Amino acid sequence: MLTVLLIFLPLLASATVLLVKQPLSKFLAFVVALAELVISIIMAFGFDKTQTAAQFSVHWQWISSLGVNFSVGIDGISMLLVLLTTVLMPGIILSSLNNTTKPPSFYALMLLMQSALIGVFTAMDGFLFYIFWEVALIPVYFICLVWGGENRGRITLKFFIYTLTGSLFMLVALIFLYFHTAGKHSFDIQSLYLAGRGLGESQQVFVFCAFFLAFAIKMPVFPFHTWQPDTYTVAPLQGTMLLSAIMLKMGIYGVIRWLIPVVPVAVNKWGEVAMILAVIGIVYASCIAIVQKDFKRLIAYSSIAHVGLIAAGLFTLNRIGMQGAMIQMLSHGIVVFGMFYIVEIIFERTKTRDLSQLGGIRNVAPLLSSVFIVIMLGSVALPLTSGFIGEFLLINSLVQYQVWIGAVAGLTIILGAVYMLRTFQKVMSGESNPVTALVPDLNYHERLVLYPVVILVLVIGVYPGPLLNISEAAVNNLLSIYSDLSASVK
Amino acid sequence: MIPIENYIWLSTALFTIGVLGVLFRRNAIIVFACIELMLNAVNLLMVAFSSYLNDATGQVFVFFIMAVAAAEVAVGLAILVMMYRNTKSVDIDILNRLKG
Amino acid sequence: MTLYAFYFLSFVAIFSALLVVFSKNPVYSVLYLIITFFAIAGHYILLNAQFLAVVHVIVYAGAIMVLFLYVIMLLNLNEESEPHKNTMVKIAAVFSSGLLLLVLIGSLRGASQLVHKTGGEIGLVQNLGQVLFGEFLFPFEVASILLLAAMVGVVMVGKDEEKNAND
Amino acid sequence: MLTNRSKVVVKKEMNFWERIYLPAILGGIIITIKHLFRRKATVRYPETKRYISDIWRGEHVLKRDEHGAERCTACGLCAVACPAEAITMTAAERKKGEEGLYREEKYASVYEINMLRCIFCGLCEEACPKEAIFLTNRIVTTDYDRESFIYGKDKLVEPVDNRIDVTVRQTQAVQEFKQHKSFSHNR
Amino acid sequence: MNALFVICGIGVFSLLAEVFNWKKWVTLISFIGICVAIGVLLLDWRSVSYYYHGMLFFDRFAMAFTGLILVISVFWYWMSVDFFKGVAHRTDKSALVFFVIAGAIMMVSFNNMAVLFLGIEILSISLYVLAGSDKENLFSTEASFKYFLMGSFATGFLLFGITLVYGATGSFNIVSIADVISSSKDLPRFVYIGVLLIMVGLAFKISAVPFHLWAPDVYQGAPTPITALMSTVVKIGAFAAFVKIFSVSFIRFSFSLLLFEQGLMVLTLVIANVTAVFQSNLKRMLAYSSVAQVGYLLLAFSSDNAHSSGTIFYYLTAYALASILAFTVVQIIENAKGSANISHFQGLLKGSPLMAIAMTIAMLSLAGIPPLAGFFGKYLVFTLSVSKGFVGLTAVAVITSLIGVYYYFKPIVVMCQSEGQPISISNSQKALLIILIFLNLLIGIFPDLIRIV
Amino acid sequence: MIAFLTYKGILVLVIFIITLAVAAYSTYAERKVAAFLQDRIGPDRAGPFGLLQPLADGAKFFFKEEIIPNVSNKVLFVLGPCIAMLTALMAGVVIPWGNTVFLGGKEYALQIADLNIGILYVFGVVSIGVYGIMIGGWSSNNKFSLLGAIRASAQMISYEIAMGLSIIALILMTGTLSLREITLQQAGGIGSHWNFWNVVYQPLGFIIFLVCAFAECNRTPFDLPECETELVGGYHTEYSSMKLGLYLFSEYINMFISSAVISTLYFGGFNFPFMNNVGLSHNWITVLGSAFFFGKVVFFIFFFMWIRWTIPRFRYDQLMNLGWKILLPLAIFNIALTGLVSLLFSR
Repeated sequence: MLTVLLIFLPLLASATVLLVKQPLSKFLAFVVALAELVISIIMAFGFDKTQTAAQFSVHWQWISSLGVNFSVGIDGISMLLVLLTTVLMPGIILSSLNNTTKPPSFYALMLLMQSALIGVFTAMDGFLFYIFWEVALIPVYFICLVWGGENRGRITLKFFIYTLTGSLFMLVALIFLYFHTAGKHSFDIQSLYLAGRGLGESQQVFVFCAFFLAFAIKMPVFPFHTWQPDTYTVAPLQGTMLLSAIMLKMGIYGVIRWLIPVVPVAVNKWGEVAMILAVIGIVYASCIAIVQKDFKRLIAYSSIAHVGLIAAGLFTLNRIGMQGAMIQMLSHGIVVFGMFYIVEIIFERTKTRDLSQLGGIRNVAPLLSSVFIVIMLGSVALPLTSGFIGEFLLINSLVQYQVWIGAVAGLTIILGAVYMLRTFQKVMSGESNPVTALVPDLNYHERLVLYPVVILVLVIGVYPGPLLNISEAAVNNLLSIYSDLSASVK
Repeated sequence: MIPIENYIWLSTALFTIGVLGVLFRRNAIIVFACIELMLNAVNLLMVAFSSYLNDATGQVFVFFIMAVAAAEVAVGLAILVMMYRNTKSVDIDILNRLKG
Repeated sequence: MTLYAFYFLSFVAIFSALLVVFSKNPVYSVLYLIITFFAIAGHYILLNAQFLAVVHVIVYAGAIMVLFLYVIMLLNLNEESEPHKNTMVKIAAVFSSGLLLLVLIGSLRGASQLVHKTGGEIGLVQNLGQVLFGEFLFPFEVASILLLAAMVGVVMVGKDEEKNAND
Repeated sequence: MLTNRSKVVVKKEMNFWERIYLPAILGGIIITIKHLFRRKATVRYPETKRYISDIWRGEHVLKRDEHGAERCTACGLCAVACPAEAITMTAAERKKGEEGLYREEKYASVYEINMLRCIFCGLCEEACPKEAIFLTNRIVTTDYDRESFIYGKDKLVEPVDNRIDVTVRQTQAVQEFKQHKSFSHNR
Repeated sequence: MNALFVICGIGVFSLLAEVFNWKKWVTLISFIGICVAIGVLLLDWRSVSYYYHGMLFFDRFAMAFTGLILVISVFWYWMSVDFFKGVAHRTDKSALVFFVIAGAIMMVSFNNMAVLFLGIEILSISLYVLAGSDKENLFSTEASFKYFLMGSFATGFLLFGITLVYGATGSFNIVSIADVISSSKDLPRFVYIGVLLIMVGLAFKISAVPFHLWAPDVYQGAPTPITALMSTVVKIGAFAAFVKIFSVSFIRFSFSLLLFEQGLMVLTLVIANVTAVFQSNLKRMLAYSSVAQVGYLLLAFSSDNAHSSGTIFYYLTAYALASILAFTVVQIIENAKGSANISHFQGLLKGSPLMAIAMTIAMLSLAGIPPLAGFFGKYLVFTLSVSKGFVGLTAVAVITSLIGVYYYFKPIVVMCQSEGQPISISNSQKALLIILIFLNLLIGIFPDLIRIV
Repeated sequence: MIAFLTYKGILVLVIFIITLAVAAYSTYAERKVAAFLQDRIGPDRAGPFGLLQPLADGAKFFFKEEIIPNVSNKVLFVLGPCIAMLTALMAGVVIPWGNTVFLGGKEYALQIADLNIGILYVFGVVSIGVYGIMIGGWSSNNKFSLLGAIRASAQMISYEIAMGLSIIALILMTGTLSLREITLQQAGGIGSHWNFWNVVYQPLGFIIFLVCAFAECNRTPFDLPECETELVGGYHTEYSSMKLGLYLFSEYINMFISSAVISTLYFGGFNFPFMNNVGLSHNWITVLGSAFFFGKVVFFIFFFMWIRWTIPRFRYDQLMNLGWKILLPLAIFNIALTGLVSLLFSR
């Protein structure tokens, strides 16, 4: 029941928010986001870490004629992502409280987004998953479209059509699976798993391709990433945060939840290709990031690089990689959230994102720069920060899988360090110039947002155990199923 | 008795001539008259079939076609006159102001 | 005898139908169409459908074509005001309708297997009435709606707008 | 309103019978059918001629006296009396030796009546103090041009040898009337 | 069945209102009348039977579509209250609209070609006039005339087809036709061309490419409420007729006709969607969109002639609800700014958020974005065709629907840009918008509600 | 076969001649009646009582100069009066001029063709009649002619509807479209077997039919198409000599046929009172019947003329109002009434 509450509370709240005036609306939105956080924490404590099956599950009939049910539930993998969402949402909302006033519709969309995201992470029915997947797209599209920057109409439409194309392929794959379910056709996750595994190899490959396309566009993996930097740049802060911190994870989550268990044979066969794509993406994005002049764009490319690493780790299909991916998802979400916020703070104060114009902020805003350092180090994966755990596990798994791939993927740390430190140097250190001379330091709101981020980065980096425990059972279960099946095929 | 094929040929020919007229002429009234010719070709064939099948329903259907034709003519000519009032022309090629 | 009549009427029908299309003067076109209609009425009589023949004459020749002529005269259309299509369009029109004819002919061959059932009394008023007011009562009644709609429509299109309508 | 013959138009609502017009039409056709059986107003002219009353006011005549002299003295009263202004005349003085021709010293050298204007009312006859002009029962003959309808003295003055009898118009009552100066126009 | 009479009755009543000077009441009575018709329909719901010597057949299919037509009519009437206000001929227009509805009902419930034909004609003739009801406007006149010429041309083909089928089978009853076709071994060959001509005639009516040429012009030229009527009620009627005749009478030919149906479908999908991208007038764009939707319907129908009616019903419902919503907004904008050019939508979000939201919902639904009704329609269609093995065609449809997303999002993007003047809308329009938004969502989220065919 | 053709041929010839004669003398009668109704004498110079006047008129038409306007459409200009004349003559085919006669043991009907759709045939022919006027008026290339033609077509189409509807009420009663059967149903003769004339059952229908007949024949008060005061003669403004003669003739023939149809439909046709009681042989009754029939026809021709000199011409809008707003609803009402009554009485 709590899951249902988690999904529908923001939904109802979003309708309510529309009806009230501006000051109250943002307050209401924030309260709801906090309430969600509380609920999810309660759930995390009540979560049975040993169990592999979904917990807190609800199973209602919905569209009986199509075999679609409203069934949601939370297992270890979901739990982490739900936590990520609920943790970040208050932050995102809080970040908008700063000094820009957004109309109630903005908060309505935010809450809608949260609802959809949680829906995606908890859906235990193929169709429901798809619906939430698409629904999650709409609010963020409008957030970017309405409150975005220059050229937003064209760029956001590109983003929308890209993702929609991917998800349509996913839909086709889902329908394909649906028709292969036994007995009365159903979209139930278990029957879809069975259906997928019952497929022949070529059919599996088809399903794999369709799913992978959808997820790859969402993440985004190398050749499908072209929408991403533009969109990140043009989107408003909150849009960028949503996209990068949470929506990216939808793709990865999709791979874990839907791609690997459904078509293990195809994954076994073609996972390597995906992995190589991801690794290419890492190097490519990192290289581009190095030459970026635009601060926000740089972060965007860095995000591609990191996500590439996660994807590559996933397709190693061993326990370390999986767990690394899980923890890195959290870490990346938190870090990138903080990064973008800092970019926005600087942009707000200097009205520029051009790295060559910035510099010397450390002199005028020490707090800002120290927070930036911590978060940046998290991104660079310095030990004792959250990034380190994840990247270590991931590269480890890649090396186990194939040394050369691991080596190339390892470049991410080096290149990441290069561009991040360069950025720090350009933005923070050096002499203040006229643009940056009068930059004020963090204010109350910003500190309220950024301090928890810093704390989280450090806490996860130091003590990731509980989080890893949450997902361990589910990951093990997944891998055991996979290895059984791929072995049996071979 | 005349073979039914003859009637089929005849009405096909008339029908095609009607279609030809619709495509060929630019005068809206004549285009419209050619549509009437098409309907008449249909009527003729219908009556022929009805007669050959010895089934009165075909001829009854022709009544409905006639009623409809009459109604269509009334409405069509009224619209045509309305159009003529506005454009002072009955040239159907004038009807191309509506473009995207 | 009837066959000759058939050929004669068919010739008249097709010939004047062609003239409908190719006459320059709209009035001639309409008059040729009337001739076509009479030829078709003749066919009806050959087919033993006298009632329909007369109704055909009354409706088409007596009412519909009069309306056509009426409008042509009202708008004073003649040869001079006749718009001309360019040659390409004409060729295209002839070509496409020729194609249609070919398609129709090709697919209509082999109709001779249809067996002629004797009787021949169905064209009489009594029989038609039985069918019309028996089985086809509903369409008959519905046709009144159709005519009503047409009537209202024509009045609406034809009547001048009432200026300064109050409500 | 002077004559009391004009009718006031009443625009009242017509009742049902009036509105369907059929009774009115019926009345109309009854009226016309009645005429079918009336005596015809026309005659087959050359063969049969219409009876003309004695006191019919036809073409004018300028009378001569018993000696054959013209009675008219060109006083102009007739012209004044004429409502249609059809009469015009020019006066002249009688010369020596013309006593047989004209009864008094003054006479009309020109006397014209435009027959197209004349309305044959007879006022000239009444106005004439000399009993010179009279209307007769003769019909003004038709002609082809307007000029020929202006009758001069050549047509108006009665021929000496073919006197026109107007006695029927000179009844006792008329004579007496003419004697009464009080009724006269030129009081 | 009785609903049809009620509708005809209201039409006649509207005419009488002119005589007895009840003009004030026409709108109200019309509303009540349609509601009564819906009520009557619900009362008849369980009685599936033939009427009038098998002229009409009210089964689930017919009743469901009748109900749909009536419900959409209610919204249509609500939306176009202004259309009947102020100007002359209001009773005439109202009567003609009811005749259109009556025609549409006949087209969904016919069991005999005569009723089909008369239904089509009642509907068309009324529409010809209604399309030209804005007599001062040249476009309206032109639209009316174009529609008329094309419509009667199509009628010719339809009739020729009916005649040939009659010649081959000796009947107009669609069930008997099916019987004859399935029982007799040596049908004359011309029955095929007859069926094909019927298809051509009906394709004109449903405006499937390449027989769609009239649609954009007419949609653009006609007064917006009439355009809305054409793209909803009329389309429902026409497509239902198409489905009915080919799923009952010519079901045996479904295999032979498949190629034609699919040809129509592919052309419709590709050409309509691609052309729609280049439109700058929203009415015209919606016209192409409504043509494009026919493509999806055809995809569903051609996949399974016999059992696709449920899907088609759902799709049409979703489409009609979204269309009515879109046209409501377009109409308000057109009244306020003089035309439906897309640039007039600029800044609508800031100016009148409700309208912008409504338009967005409509566009999203038409584009097929979950969880709106349009998505489910497309979903059902794609599922159906995939389940019958037409994967390639489905892929075409998917790609074209992506193109669709592009042009459906154009107004959305425009609306969100720059500032705009507020446009005042009445409370009734607000209520209508809200109800329609709600319905679009409701049917999208709970599609089982209307899976009644 | 030969006998049949001869018989029909003779009949056709006789009826043709009679029609022409009646039409010719109608022109004479028209002038005479006009004169009488206006207390005049009328033509009386040609022959006794002017009886040879029609011949004189005819001769005049023949010898007048033939003028075809230079800018007119020559073929159609000639075609117009021909069509007018042709259609006028054609309508006489189905009218039962008399009952059957027995000659040499064979029965001959005094009717050219007894179509089972006689009334419709008449309608069909009448409805084509308008082409003569339209073509003539249009081809004259004259404004007045064109106006006359347009008026004629509008008028005839409008009144045809009311006319048809009034007939439908009659058909509802009689149950047949054959003019002969309708006549026989009205068989007169008090005493043995007799029926009222249809006019008794259909007074309203009769009035409507009568009014429409006036309009269809372009007779006053509905002579708008040739309305001299406005249109200088309307559609035949440009016509002269025999072509004008044909137009005028066709008008009188139409009047004759209308009268015949009215007599047939509403006044018992060739039936007359006491016909079954006078005790004459069948042939004699037939002859007498025909005489009576012509008497009725003559009466109606007279009636046409009578009305002409009674009622003034309508204005054009009045004409249309009468046709559409009064006669049409009345005719429909009449149908409903007839239907209702026959429904009640058939039970």
